[in-house]
Amino acid sequence: MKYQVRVRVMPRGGLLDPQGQAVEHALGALGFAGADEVRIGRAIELALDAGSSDEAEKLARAMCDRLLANPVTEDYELAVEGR
Amino acid sequence: MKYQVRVRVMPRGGLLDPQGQAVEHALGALGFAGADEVRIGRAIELALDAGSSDEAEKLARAMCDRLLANPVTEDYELAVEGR
Amino acid sequence: MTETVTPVTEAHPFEGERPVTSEVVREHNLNDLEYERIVAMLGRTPTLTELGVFSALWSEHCSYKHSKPILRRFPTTGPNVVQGPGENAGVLRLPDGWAVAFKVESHNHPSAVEPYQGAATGVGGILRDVFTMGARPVALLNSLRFGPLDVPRNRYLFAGVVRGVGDYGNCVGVPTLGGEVAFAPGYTGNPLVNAMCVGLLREDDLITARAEGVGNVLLAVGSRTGRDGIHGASFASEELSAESEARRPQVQVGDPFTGKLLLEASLELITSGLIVAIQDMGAAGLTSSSAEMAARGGVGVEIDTGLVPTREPGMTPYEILLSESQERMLVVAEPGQVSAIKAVCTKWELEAATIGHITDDGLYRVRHHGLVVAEIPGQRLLDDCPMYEPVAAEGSAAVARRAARPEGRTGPSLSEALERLLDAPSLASKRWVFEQYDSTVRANTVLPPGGDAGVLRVPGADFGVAVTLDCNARLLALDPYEGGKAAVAEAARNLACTGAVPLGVTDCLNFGNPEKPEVFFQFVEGCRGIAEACTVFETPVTGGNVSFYNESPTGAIDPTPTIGMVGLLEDVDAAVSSHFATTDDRIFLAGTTRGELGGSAYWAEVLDFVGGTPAVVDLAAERALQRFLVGAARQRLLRSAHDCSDGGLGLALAEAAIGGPYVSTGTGAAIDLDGLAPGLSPEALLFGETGARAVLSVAPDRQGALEALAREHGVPLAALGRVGKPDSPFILKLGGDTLSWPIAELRSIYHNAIPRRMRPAGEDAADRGD
Amino acid sequence: MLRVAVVRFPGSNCDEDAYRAVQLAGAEAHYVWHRDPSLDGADVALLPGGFSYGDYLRAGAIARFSPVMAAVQKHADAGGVVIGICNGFQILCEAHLLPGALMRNDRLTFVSRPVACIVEQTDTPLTCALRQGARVSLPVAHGDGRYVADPATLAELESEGRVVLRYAGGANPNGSLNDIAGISNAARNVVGIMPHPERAIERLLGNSDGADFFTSIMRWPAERMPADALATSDQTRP
Ligand SMILES: Nc1ncnc2c1ncn2[C@@H]1O[C@H](COP(=O)(O)OP(=O)(O)O)[C@@H](O)[C@H]1O
Ligand SMILES: [Mg+2]
Repeated sequence: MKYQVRVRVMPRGGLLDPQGQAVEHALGALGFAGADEVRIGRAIELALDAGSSDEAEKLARAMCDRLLANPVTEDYELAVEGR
Repeated sequence: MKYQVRVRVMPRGGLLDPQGQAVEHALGALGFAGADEVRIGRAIELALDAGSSDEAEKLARAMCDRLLANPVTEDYELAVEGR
Repeated sequence: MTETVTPVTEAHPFEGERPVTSEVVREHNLNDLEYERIVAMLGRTPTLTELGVFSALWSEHCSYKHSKPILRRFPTTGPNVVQGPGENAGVLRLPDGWAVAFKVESHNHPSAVEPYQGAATGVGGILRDVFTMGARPVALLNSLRFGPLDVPRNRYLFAGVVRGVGDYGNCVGVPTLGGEVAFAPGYTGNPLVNAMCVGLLREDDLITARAEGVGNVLLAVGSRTGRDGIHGASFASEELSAESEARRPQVQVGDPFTGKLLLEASLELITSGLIVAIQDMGAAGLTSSSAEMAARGGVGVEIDTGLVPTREPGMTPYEILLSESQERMLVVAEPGQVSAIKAVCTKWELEAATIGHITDDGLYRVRHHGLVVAEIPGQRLLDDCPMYEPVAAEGSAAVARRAARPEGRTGPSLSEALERLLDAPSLASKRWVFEQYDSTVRANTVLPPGGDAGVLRVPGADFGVAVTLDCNARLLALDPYEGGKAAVAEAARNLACTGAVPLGVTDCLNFGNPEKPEVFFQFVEGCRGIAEACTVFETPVTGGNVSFYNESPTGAIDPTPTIGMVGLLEDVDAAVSSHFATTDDRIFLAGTTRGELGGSAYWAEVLDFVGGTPAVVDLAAERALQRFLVGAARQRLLRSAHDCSDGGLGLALAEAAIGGPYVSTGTGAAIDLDGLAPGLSPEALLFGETGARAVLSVAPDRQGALEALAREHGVPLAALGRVGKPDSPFILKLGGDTLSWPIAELRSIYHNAIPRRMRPAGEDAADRGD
Repeated sequence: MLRVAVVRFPGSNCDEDAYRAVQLAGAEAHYVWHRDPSLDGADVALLPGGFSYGDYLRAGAIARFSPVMAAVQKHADAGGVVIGICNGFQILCEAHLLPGALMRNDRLTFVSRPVACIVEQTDTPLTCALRQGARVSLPVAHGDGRYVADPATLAELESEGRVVLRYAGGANPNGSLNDIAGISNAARNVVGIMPHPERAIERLLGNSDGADFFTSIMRWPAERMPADALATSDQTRP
């Protein structure tokens, strides 16, 4: 079966996120008051062949651990959906 | 009230996504068969002060339209949660 | 714990702080002798905050406790030295009121953990070291070492480091003009990332990092302080092991945009005369910058960590003092200037906060919202760290390696050997690397990367500056003394090939664990060689960096003291490039060929044999060659000059004929080596690594003048052949044979050697291997 | 004398190079800070290269909201000449003064090297001193230089002759569609290019192919060059 995997890879909490900081400033300058704690990471989408949703999730996790997220600097979350 | 906004900005379908392609190759090389249609975009998270969840969503949409996504090349999706 | 005597100073534990036990002391990498000194100095048990301060300042990285006595042997003075060692960067005098500031730093351990950020923050740090002197950074260089590229993790580190070096320098807008990359098994697990920066200033604008003036205030300028890199200095001062991995500091993330704003703001603060002193908060962050600035000025200092802007709430004084968050500067100023300083910072969108002041009691005092959490005699904090001179004894393995010969190994044909050398990643074109670095921004680049040295003009002046960064670690592994000499000689030769007079040196001494006798031997002998060569060349050492403990579970790295050198081209318009340019120009070899193959690239890369006795470096011959090259450039006798280093004459000739990285085709050449050095085997003739040699090309009508000049300098000159028409073959006659290649074929081998071993960008993360 | 405003954003780093190139071509140059409300009476607004706001989020995305951009927009609307080089081109696209976008290079790495380009149009203020079809070598130095636009926009650019500069066959360093290295708006007063002519104006630096791009600005007919609409004679710079 085909599954759709969506991964969100974010800079680990506590690490400096210069992009997030710059965007936070820019939002303020644009008059969007009240936006803060801006963090910027990567969104990854992919299609996956797997026997079950569990298997798809396990596979996706392995992909994140090995390639999609940098374990030294990033955390990830993922969601799997049948399609 | 404080809301947590999560935005996913993806390269528009049809545009070349060299990063997605590279990751797809790399997944193959690592032995993850069956992963395809890899696309890579940006994940943005921020905290927002707003009177209601609707207002928060409206604000977040405005931020995307003006700054967070490039209307020429990107599509976005967002989710708002109270916190 | 040691008995408490009469306290000399008073400090209070911060709330919730762990008591200082012997275990806590050990965790802080302080030995018994060191701890006893601390207790004696304070007359009491230190607080945890104080222990953290000592641990950072008495780390190898900050205290140079294993290297100081040896470093004193370097020549550091000379008529052109404006600022010698001890400041953030050395400064040398140039003509017309100009001066050049330059410095090299290692970022090896951070890059082993996170190659991209480790390398990027290394570049950020070295930029700050140079602009704190009041100099505008105008060139970057980098020296890199990795394990072989057939190991995936090495590819990952290489790709990440190059991207990190590039992204930071590119974003700040400082061109990268040179560097080197080499690959050898000893660097697997412990890559080397050395970054060098060169800046220009008006000598009048020089500013040093001496805190002066009791009552003057301290300001923290730039990024907020986070929990990044706490204990980075101690991390850099121990071997990489599974244990250190677990305790590794939180990764420091570079913010080149803020780095650029900080550069502009700092230069504006310095040239406007608003400040007294300024220093980067580098290794050991606020602690080392404040303690060092105060000690240089002979004053006391008081800081309130509660006033330091932080990125996260709830940071302790310990964390704030030891954080290595990037893009921060410490500024000393008169109280009346604070508002003007803040206005400059605001213009550059930077935060500035007053965090302390200078006192007359000579104490290093830290408060946190008023509570004194550390109070240490300031000068003794820096001076009383015990100095060590470990045992130095050459390892028997090195002796055996030097005595060994590749007996019984038969090499491939000469022509295959040359192709293999051109294809060896350590010798091949580094275009894959320097193409990722902006080398032309600021529009002053006269000679970009890809030749012997980078050359830039000084805007508005006739003169220019040449820069290079070199080391052949294989030679040092076999004979550290000769290898040390060779590294300096190669750097000077590279400069002289462009026509520049070598002026001075900055060095990055990368070695293993100095507590091992065989490593300390390498260090002492390597430094002896460097000192001797610098003395003969009259190129004082104006600064540098020592990086010890470059070891991984597989052992120590090869000793790798990289030599950064700057030179002066009086007439920058006369700069000489490395590549043949014009059909029918005459090709010469300057210098004597003796055919030494010990430690050569030919043995290592073609015969897979690392050993032998490296060539003895003839410093007088090197000096004569340098003078001859500079004179020839000045008289505009040369069309090209390329030094012979690893790979010997064969590689130098091929590189010159292959042409620059972006010409559409090389020139080719017809070369006859019979008669050059009768009696040598063809291998020794072609690939021997005698120093003090360079391959030159000359317009036919300048040949006579060149020969006369060579005689004047006592430099032997041998005619080897002629430059071909564009795209003509590369022909070598030697030992009765004629070898010939289409130049396009050699060009393709040379430029594709690295790309063909690497994955495309984006796929390289697949090699991370964890 | 022709007056050129070199607009500096936080993170601009080719500002001095552009300034010098303008002066060498014989025009007067002055800097305008990104917070300035006007171009200070300039005839030409030049947005130089660099990494405004670190190129964070997207190259040019944050800089386009700088206060000075309102003045640049007005100047362009009034027919005034606006030139963007590299990061300046990216900012002009983000600000929708030029169509399309500049995305991450297809090779996914920064690329710094000389590149052969063909001058496609000479009816622009940046190319009028060049010969149509001329082949020039110019340095590029960028990570986000892949020009993209939707098919309709591309077709329009091509049919209206608004592709000003193209990478020569086989030389495209970044995967730009149609090998596009530079474009203009429909009125031809706004031009953006990725390569850096300002780094190639002196023989000493090994290449002077870029000099004519700045000569072009000087030669652009005065009647096609209205001055900064916002500036008044009594306005002083903050
Ligand atoms: N890491 C690097 N960064 C920038 N330029 C480099 C780097 N490595 C090599 N180069 C360029 O390639 C040239 C040739 O490299 P290499 O053969 O190691 O030089 P050499 O032996 O003359 O010191 C260098 O002088 C430099 O211009
Ligand atoms: Mg060389």
